[in-house]
Amino acid sequence: MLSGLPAVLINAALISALYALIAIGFTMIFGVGGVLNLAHGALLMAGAYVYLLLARDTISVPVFESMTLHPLLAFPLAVVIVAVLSYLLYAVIVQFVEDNPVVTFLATIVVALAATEVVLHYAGSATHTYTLIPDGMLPSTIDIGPVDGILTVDVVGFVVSWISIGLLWVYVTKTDSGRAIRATSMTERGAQLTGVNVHAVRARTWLVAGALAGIGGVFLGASTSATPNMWLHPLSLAFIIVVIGGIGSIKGSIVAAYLIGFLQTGVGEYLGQNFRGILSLVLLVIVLFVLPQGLFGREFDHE
Amino acid sequence: MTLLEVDHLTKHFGGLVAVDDLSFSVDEGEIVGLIGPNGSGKTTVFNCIMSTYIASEGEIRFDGEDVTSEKTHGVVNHGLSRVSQESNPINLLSVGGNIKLFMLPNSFLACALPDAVLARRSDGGPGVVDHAERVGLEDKIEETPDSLPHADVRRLEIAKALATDPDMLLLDEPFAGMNQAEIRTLSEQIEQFREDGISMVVVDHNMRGLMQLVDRVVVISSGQKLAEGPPEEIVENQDVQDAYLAGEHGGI
Amino acid sequence: MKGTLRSALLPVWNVLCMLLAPLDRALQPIANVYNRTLGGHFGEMNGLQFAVISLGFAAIATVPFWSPFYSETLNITFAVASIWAIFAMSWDIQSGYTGYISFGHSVLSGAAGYTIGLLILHYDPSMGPATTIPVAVLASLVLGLVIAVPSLRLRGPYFSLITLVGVLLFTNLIFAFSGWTNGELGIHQVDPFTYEPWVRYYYMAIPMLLVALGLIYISRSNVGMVLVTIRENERAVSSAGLDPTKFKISSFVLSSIPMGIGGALLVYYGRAINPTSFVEISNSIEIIAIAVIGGMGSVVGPLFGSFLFFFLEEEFLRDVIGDSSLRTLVLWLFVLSVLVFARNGVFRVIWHGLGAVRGDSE
Amino acid sequence: MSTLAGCVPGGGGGGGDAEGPITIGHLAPLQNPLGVGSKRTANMAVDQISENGGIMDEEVDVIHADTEGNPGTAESEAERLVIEEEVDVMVGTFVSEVTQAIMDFVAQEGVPLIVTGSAAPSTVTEFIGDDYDQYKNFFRTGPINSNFQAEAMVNYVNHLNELHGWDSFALLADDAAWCQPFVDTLPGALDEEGYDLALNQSLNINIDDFSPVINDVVESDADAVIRFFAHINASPFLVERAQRELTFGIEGIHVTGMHPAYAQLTEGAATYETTSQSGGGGTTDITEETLPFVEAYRERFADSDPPVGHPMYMGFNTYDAINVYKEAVERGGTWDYANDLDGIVEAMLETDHTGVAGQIQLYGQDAEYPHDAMETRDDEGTISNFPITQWQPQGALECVYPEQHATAEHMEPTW
Repeated sequence: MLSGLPAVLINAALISALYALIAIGFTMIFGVGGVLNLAHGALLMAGAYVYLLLARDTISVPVFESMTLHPLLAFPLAVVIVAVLSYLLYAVIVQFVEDNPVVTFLATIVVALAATEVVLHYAGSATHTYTLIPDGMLPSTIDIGPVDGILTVDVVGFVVSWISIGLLWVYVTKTDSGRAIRATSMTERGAQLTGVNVHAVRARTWLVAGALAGIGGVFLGASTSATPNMWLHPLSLAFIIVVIGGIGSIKGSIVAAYLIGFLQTGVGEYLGQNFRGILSLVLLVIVLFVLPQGLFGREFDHE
Repeated sequence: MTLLEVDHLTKHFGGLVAVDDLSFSVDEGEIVGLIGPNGSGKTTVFNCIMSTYIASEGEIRFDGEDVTSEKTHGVVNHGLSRVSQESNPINLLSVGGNIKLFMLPNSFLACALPDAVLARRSDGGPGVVDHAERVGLEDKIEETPDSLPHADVRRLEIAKALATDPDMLLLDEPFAGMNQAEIRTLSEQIEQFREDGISMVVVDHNMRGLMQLVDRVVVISSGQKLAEGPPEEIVENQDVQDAYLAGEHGGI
Repeated sequence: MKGTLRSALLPVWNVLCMLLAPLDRALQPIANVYNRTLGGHFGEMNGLQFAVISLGFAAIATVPFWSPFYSETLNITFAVASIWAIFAMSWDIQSGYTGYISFGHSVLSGAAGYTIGLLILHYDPSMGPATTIPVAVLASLVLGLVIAVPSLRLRGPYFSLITLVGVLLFTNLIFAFSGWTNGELGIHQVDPFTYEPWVRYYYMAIPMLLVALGLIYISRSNVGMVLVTIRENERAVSSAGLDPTKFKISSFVLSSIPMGIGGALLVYYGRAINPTSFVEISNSIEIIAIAVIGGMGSVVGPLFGSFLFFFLEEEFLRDVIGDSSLRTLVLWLFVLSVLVFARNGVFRVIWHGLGAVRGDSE
Repeated sequence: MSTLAGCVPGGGGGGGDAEGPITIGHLAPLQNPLGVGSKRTANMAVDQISENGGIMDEEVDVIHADTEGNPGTAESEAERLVIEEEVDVMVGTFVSEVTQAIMDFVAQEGVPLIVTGSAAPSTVTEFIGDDYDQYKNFFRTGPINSNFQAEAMVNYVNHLNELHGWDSFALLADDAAWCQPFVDTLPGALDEEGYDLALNQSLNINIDDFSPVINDVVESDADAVIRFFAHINASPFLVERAQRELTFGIEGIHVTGMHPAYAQLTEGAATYETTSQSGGGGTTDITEETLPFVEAYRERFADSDPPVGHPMYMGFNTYDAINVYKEAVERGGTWDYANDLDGIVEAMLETDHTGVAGQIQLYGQDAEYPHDAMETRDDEGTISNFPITQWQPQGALECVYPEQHATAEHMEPTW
């Protein structure tokens, strides 16, 4: 009953692209500010629910009655809104506590728990799904080589994932503000000494990471539907990917996302779907002991 | 009998060789000066001895035992203690607390015992106050290090090193930032430590301060041993003068 | 933002000092009696502090007598609060003191709970608490060693990740072996001590007070000093001849003993043993939140923090807000505000306030 | 210890108050539309009873407690209801682990507990089945337990075979304890009936990618999937199936799919999906009471938030349970469980109530499932109080099985 290898490979690639989108924002914030942003899952959820608010009229929020915008309009708007939310999360809460890692851990996970209650209160606990690709524009499935029935939304997700990675790479390597982010992630003190306004850089990093979380959230919602508790699983996934890839290394997160994507799909296919979650946890434990700084990370050292 | 033996010690960070095949030894009751211009690897030698860094090659033996790959706390428990260049006081604890921490045995259960029981078990050895008195801090025991002047913080570092009841003490630039009077009192205290049976290695970049203090001097420059011998000889040694002139004028 | 807050409260503070200072002076002699006798082991206090803390413990010891005046279920809420106080204190002596934050403490209590469940379900249903509880605590101790020994060599964030993975793995295993553990349906075959609310309260509160006594003693001993120094300045601990890794592992193993006791008490309190109430990550987060709002690194803080947290969650907020998702939201916003404004914890702020009434800040 | 009990305030359990209003404690996940529906029907039942003179002319009121689907929360809520609110009966609980978690406490207090949501057979066999006297306060008026549902599912499969000629099926289930009855009995039963079990997989409840699973189903070319998802939310499975316009049927149980507006929420992807649910989703007159009840519900809650179309399956059972309790109290002449629990038990066992979810009778003391809801069988012996509904095009919800209640014929997926 094993479906053909090409189908498995394509499935693995598509889910890995989504995993990469989920993980990059998480690793950027840790790389720059040394902050493990446990509210990253909540930002992903925000992406899904903000899109729902803009594109479908199934939820009502007091101040803002939902409308049905065209996906091409709703998607970028949702990404921007989530980026602003992420910036506010930094400006209102995190910047006052980020000097103490413990308090930051807790503040961000508490924000995620509070977000769950807000969603529960306004959107209820029912599941909402939405199709990103309106019927007219593209056929709902595509055939690639011998494999047919690939969902267009997943393929679009794959393309958008690589576009965002490309844009991020250009931003971080070519533009000044982007280079400042990278510099700060290398050595914070070094950046301060060279006149980089670390505070502004961190705020910008949260903005960029928020945008990535928005994109990831919209596609996550499209492929796994939106529920109030949708944030915990992708958060633990982002954790696993970021550690295996090396904390703070964008390249590492992308490579690790594909490693985990292929591993999970392979395990699910050949060992059975009930083992799907366990193997990646075991892999993480091995990596943590054998290679604590991960594939591409630098030794995590604050001194 | 030799207490500390450094044998072909080498330490490199990637391409940079900080210590290059250095060997020297220190006998019991001796005070050895380890001098060299800034950046000659003196502190790196101490870091290798104390296993803050792992030596790239070579061996370090203390009291006959190989401590090269021993962890820092293991080296200290062998009887070797260090006063580092930058003070590292524990600002959370009082002066007395800092000293007491360095007197504790390396066992969780023992530390859980009340102080009275602990004191009785170490059969009346020097207490916190005695260690403070040794360096003249007896009336500042309740204060916290961040409220002390620089010289007192340096004295606290020495008191803490002594609190581990060492056989040998490594002093990294003990006189840095001190005025003449303070240097004189510290030198007297060092002499007193020698009477108490503690051998020492003192690092400093200026020779004058060490002259009367040390029995023997080892001079290193860019990680290599340049010369070794009694202070009078070393002052005359041409290579040493060149190294110092190249490094820093008027060092001698 | 915090500066303006402090200056705004200054006039209020001065008035308070004026009122409380004479009281503090009056109580000082009694406090001195305590300081001379037990002060060395349990920490020195001034008059007001001694009064407040003895009042606090007296209140806890007599909950069933005065709780009906507030509500019938208050002694039930405080019975559960006692168990979670044990969890929060155990977490605090390890994570709060050494700064190595563990997300996996619910695995330790879960191990104890499931040991009892499996013993009764598969080994001998008539086994009484006298035998199952020691075995459960042993299981939690062993699991503490298994987690601590390999993971405490790692630096801060990696240690926290290992404990998080521990929770996810343990939950997955419970589902994978549902033949033994009955999966999410859980094990209910364990008869609790008693259903009589006030007797049950003492079955929970007395062990909690004993654990508190033990942990406060250890935290005020040299062990506490070493652990705190590991958090502040780990290098200094090494140069003092103390092996930081050994102390970190010992503190984790030490904390797994009361965690085991708490897990066993939760079973004999009457909670059915299932992944949601014993193991899932939300339990660990609740333990940490309780310790933080109480006051990390003090053992006494988390104790009172637990009573405050449960009083808010089960009693006060329940009367004020009907809708449960709104109520939980308000609770989490309260925890968040403590984190941002009084990160040392509510009770530490009170404690230092009392200490500073007569100027000699403790 | 007992000598002390006398002088200690707050001593003594609830014990209920023999006089004064009869209070009903309702336990449900109130943040879930299922719980909201159940809360509304509980209120409707109590209002109706109060309008016709209450129970034994005592006033009746209901107190709602939110279990949040979490066993720990449910236990403290149960304690609050019994000790603080001093309820005389408890109705509800949807999740099996919640029911089993509060069972011991409620049994010890002796408060009658009428379960209206969870169907796990172990909730009966491991409790009242093991120790009748301790747990005799337990009853379940609906749904019928999972073993009967598994048997009914096989009859339903036969019906599909007659209708569409389907004979190969793929079995997918949560990797969780609640679907053990289905996973254990169905493969054997399908084999006996001569069908081919093309695929049999249990899925990790955190599964986040259904494509491989769908590929396996397509690969096995099963005519239909029989899936049992309570923890898994299979909306993505349906979305992918709709977008790929696959034509295998989707049968079995899908709790998320019971939401009355599910087809609209999934933009029509749920079309052709079926799930079994008590009360048939308010689409058919299972008894003459069903449709008037659903009309009354729609009228009263037309413009409030979901569920609006019908109160979902737990709502039907909760409404029936309260009425069953009313009749039992009047029949037995008592609600004072502290002193006369046996009287209440006896009266409850004589129940033969025409409810909105079906004809309700309870098994006796020495049956295999004591105090459990009896399955009703039609003349050929197939279980009939196990209605199955299907989402049909344009978001219409139709009852497709059993035939005597069906409002439309089961449709084979065509896109």
